[in-house]
Amino acid sequence: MSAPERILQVDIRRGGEAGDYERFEVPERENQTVLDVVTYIQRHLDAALAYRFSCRVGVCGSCAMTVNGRPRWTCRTHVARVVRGGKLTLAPLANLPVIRDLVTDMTPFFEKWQAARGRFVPGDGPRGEMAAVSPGDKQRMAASDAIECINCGVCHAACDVVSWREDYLGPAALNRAWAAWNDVRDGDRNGILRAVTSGGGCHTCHTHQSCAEHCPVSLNPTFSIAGLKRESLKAKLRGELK
Amino acid sequence: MLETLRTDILIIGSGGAGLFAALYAKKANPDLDVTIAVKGLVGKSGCTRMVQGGFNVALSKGDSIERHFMDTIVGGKWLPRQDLAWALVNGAVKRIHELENEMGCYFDRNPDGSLHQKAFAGQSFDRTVHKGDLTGIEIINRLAEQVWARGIHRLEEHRAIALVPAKDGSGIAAVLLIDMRDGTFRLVQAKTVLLGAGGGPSMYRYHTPSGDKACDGMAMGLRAGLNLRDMEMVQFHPTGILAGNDTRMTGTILEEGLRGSGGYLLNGSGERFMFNYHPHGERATRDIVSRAMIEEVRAGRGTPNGGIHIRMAHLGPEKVAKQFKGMVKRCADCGFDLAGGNVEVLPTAHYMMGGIAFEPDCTTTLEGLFVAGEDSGGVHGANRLGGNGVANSTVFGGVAGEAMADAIAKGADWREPDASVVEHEVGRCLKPFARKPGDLNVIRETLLDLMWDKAGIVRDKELLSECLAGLDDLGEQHARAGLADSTRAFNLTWHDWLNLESQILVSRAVAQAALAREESRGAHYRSDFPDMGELETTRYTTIAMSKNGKLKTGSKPVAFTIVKPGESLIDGEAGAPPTSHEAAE
Amino acid sequence: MTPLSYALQRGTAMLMAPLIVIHLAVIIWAVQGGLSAEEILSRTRGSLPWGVFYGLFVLASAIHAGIGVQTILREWTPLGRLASANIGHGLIVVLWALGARAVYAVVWA
Amino acid sequence: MSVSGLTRASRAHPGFVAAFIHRLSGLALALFLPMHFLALGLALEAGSFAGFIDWTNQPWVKISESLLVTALAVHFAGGLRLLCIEFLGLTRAQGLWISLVLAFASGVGVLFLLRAF
Ligand SMILES: Cc1cc2nc3c(=O)[nH]c(=O)nc-3n(C[C@H](O)[C@H](O)[C@H](O)COP(=O)(O)OP(=O)(O)OC[C@H]3O[C@@H](n4cnc5c(N)ncnc54)[C@H](O)[C@@H]3O)c2cc1C
Ligand code: HEM
Ligand code: SF4
Ligand code: F3S
Ligand code: FES
Repeated sequence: MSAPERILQVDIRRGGEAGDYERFEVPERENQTVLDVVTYIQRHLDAALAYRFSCRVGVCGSCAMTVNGRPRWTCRTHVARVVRGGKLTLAPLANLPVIRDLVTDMTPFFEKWQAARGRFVPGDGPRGEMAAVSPGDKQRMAASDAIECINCGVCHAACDVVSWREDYLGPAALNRAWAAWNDVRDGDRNGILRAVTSGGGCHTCHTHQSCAEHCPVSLNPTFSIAGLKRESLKAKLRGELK
Repeated sequence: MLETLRTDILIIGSGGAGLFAALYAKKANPDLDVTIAVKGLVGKSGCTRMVQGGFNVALSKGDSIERHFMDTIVGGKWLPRQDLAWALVNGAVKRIHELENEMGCYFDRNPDGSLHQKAFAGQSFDRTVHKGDLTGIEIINRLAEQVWARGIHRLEEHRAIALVPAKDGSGIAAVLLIDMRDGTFRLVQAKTVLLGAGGGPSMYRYHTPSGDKACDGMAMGLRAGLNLRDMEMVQFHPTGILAGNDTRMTGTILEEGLRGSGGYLLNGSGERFMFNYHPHGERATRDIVSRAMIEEVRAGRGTPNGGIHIRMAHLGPEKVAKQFKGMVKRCADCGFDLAGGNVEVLPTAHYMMGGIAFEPDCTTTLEGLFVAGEDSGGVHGANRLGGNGVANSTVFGGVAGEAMADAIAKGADWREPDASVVEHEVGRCLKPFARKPGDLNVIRETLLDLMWDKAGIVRDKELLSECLAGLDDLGEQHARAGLADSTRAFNLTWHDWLNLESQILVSRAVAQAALAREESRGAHYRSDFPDMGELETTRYTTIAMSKNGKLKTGSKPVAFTIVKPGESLIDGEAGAPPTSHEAAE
Repeated sequence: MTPLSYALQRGTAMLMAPLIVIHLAVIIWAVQGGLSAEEILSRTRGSLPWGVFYGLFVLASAIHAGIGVQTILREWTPLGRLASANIGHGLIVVLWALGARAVYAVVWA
Repeated sequence: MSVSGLTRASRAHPGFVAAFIHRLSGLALALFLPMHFLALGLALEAGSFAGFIDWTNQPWVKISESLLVTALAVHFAGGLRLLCIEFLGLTRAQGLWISLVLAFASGVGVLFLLRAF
């Protein structure tokens, strides 16, 4: 209790598309996430600081930002794990338009999600019962491995190819497409392969693995995208994709 | 000038209720112009996304809709409105199939490939459908994907602030919104409106709901003259993380399974205490454990930070780390060692059973306004079964979507908004900018403590009266507190101010209803009236705002339209749910 | 990248993998064993298998490198899709032509 | 891509570094290879072995040919690693692959250089 309060130096990028860093001093606490630091600043130092969060436990994927140069979820990033020499540098996520301060516009991210056919299309199975799918089924496991995405955009921000190629669909959207393709109940699985091979599709990925490296929930979009690359190639060779 | 938009159907909120309503409305008539306005992003805000446990539905052989119904009624201590509970358990069957086969949710399976349904507290049958312990993400992501694909308009980061009635009093005409991104007002006219803002007891010191929930929907309902019911019924979850008041994670849930699988609750001196309160120890029901924890802390036997320790290490840290992977990781991310050490916990406010009174077709007393999900009241009575929450929002969301499309097919049209209400509400929201900046933090902290200490898990007349007096005082402080007028674009502090206004109003409703119920029942425990009253004469509380702005409470008898206390729909069957409350514990 | 250029690039890579091993082994062996250029050339001259070997190698590397450079231009320079593609295709032709000439020199000249 | 971009913290992991080296070595190959072909062709077309040997004994030729071989080895190993990830789904073994790449590449480079002079 009596130990002198330690102070964090926090630089935050303020403003819209163009902006500059501003320094804040925040008392360090034992249990403190980066989101708590930002909240402290908004509540006590600068009421107009803009940031986004919702669930505060790592399920909604709203709170991601760039922390000391890396994209991260902030509600579950303990300050002690990322602070360097008592300093934190915060910026909005890369590769998305900035609304203000730490808030980005995720519209392009979700547009790509749709463009990759990142959604279920019902098949012609009976609607009133549950398809019998063994949990050990290979495709089922592949779908399960990729599905727990919280659409936080961290991988999208980490991927250099997304910044190099505007039309690249990006790791999150393609990862979702892979889960969809592995869903045996889906009614148009070739449609997924068609979607991910047009424009900046899966073959645009250079296997940088920054996506897998940064995904806060340990998904592996690299692996999913590799799957799409193989399966779409196979389908092309078989002449199933026109 | 105020920007005005027009749409056929306006939906407030994008939880299970809002998204299902949008999809159903579009399905009923693809030509309808459907708009979702939401305080956060579509699919990324609200509590449906946070559902861990799962979705209750009677599907297996041996289970039945009647059994699910009886569990709901008995769990709700005979307070639920029975036709609503019936609609819930019936609709759940259809909804779960839609989620799986039309939306694409891929729920967990048994080894033989059939659907897995797990046990959840307070139920006579294992009927909770789930996807691991992240069921909410699966449901909301799949719903949002379908919504994005269907030409449904989105007004994201648009906060609803008022339900605007028609000039001629014929019903609802529009909803007034703040575009949070640029801070401007926007009036959206609609033929029908769904309120699905998801309630959420976020005015308690410790609470589980997402940060965007501030009881806005209920507050708007009260201001629009709607009736609310069961507002004293606030459900607490026994194990919320305690990490200090400056942390957002404080109050978030540690899963029930920890206690269920043999975790210990230890007081400040490191002793187990649950057996002093109940023969089932840590495995007693949510309300008993919550109360015992609070009493232990109040008696001065809490941890240094005023909590209780949960300890799992005796079960073997490796085993715990494996069985509760997600929880252990979540704790580790926040600096706690759940598998090997102690984690400080306290009960945390989780769910509001009460809300806006509505009919089985989701209509309300305001023509054209529909309500569904946690904003609505009457389905769960005095307690909600784990797993009935997401069933409730998705079932009634779909019902509302269909009913709204239907109302339009039958001729519902745009109404002329009452401009004086619009003007008044805009003025209300802008008021703080004209005042000297005040300290919202003090007001928020005071509110959180006030509700926690005086209208929380254990209540009595004195505490509740103090609470109401405190709320009056806070209301005045809040009205005086101004905001620095720097920018209105994405100004969270302005929204904190607006949140507090909703929270203070709804807190008052909770405290008044709690004062009115002079008995203990379900989630509502009065230490001055510890017994539950006669089931046969069960009454539910009502609350509404009168013209002078004061809240007026009343009560009405529960109509036992389907089953009476002492009876059961499934008599004779082995394992029939108990009909008295003792046995239900 | 289009699926076709992807397939070609990865395909040529797979094809070149064994070729490279052989090529490197030969060079290292030659250098280690102190073989002179003359001795090397005396073995390749007039050999059809070596001709096919290096012919394939050159063709594959031309395609492979052309596509690779096209992608790099697309990603790291302001050149658009068309310009990058033209340069990439140009490179394929140039590499192939130069490579073919070298193979000719090594095997037949 | 700016210099500060190059040092982005989010790139500080083996996968990106490997991809980056792979690209640079690929680029180097693409630039060197035409010269290599050209030189080979020219030298041999001149028809005399002696000329060719003289030519290969020039230090700059030795150095650039060594670099070419090193780049080829590096790129080859990186390419194998990438093909394994993309076609065999080898994700867990990334670390191993990266070390193999470096070991192999430096091995070849050193060997070649040792004997070349
Ligand atoms: C941590 C947690 C775990 C839970 N686990 C379970 C479980 O296992 N099983 C179960 O059955 N139930 C569970 N519940 C309860 C369940 O999540 C809710 O009852 C249900 O999902 C509520 O759905 P809804 O659509 O009414 O509201 P929500 O899903 O909360 O959505 C509300 C929406 O309204 C928006 N909104 C709020 N205010 C405004 C405004 N002023 N203007 C515009 N939009 C606004 C929000 O941003 C949000 O999009 C859990 C709840 C929590 C918090
Ligand atoms: C003659 C030799 C070679 C040349 C000139 C060459 C050149 C290139 C170039 C310029 C690239 C583009 C890099 C990029 O897009 O980032 C590339 C990519 C690639 N090369 Fe090579 N390469 C050669 C040999 C090989 C060999 C032998 C292999 C395999 C064993 C290989 C495998 C690859 C792969 C897989 C890629 C794709 C990398 C990516 O997309 O990032 N290459 N090559
Ligand atoms: S894949 Fe991982 S990093 Fe990418 S959006 Fe999903 S959860 Fe976030
Ligand atoms: S970081 Fe980008 S390049 Fe591919 S492997 Fe991941 S999407
Ligand atoms: S606030 Fe939801 S993931 Fe961080």
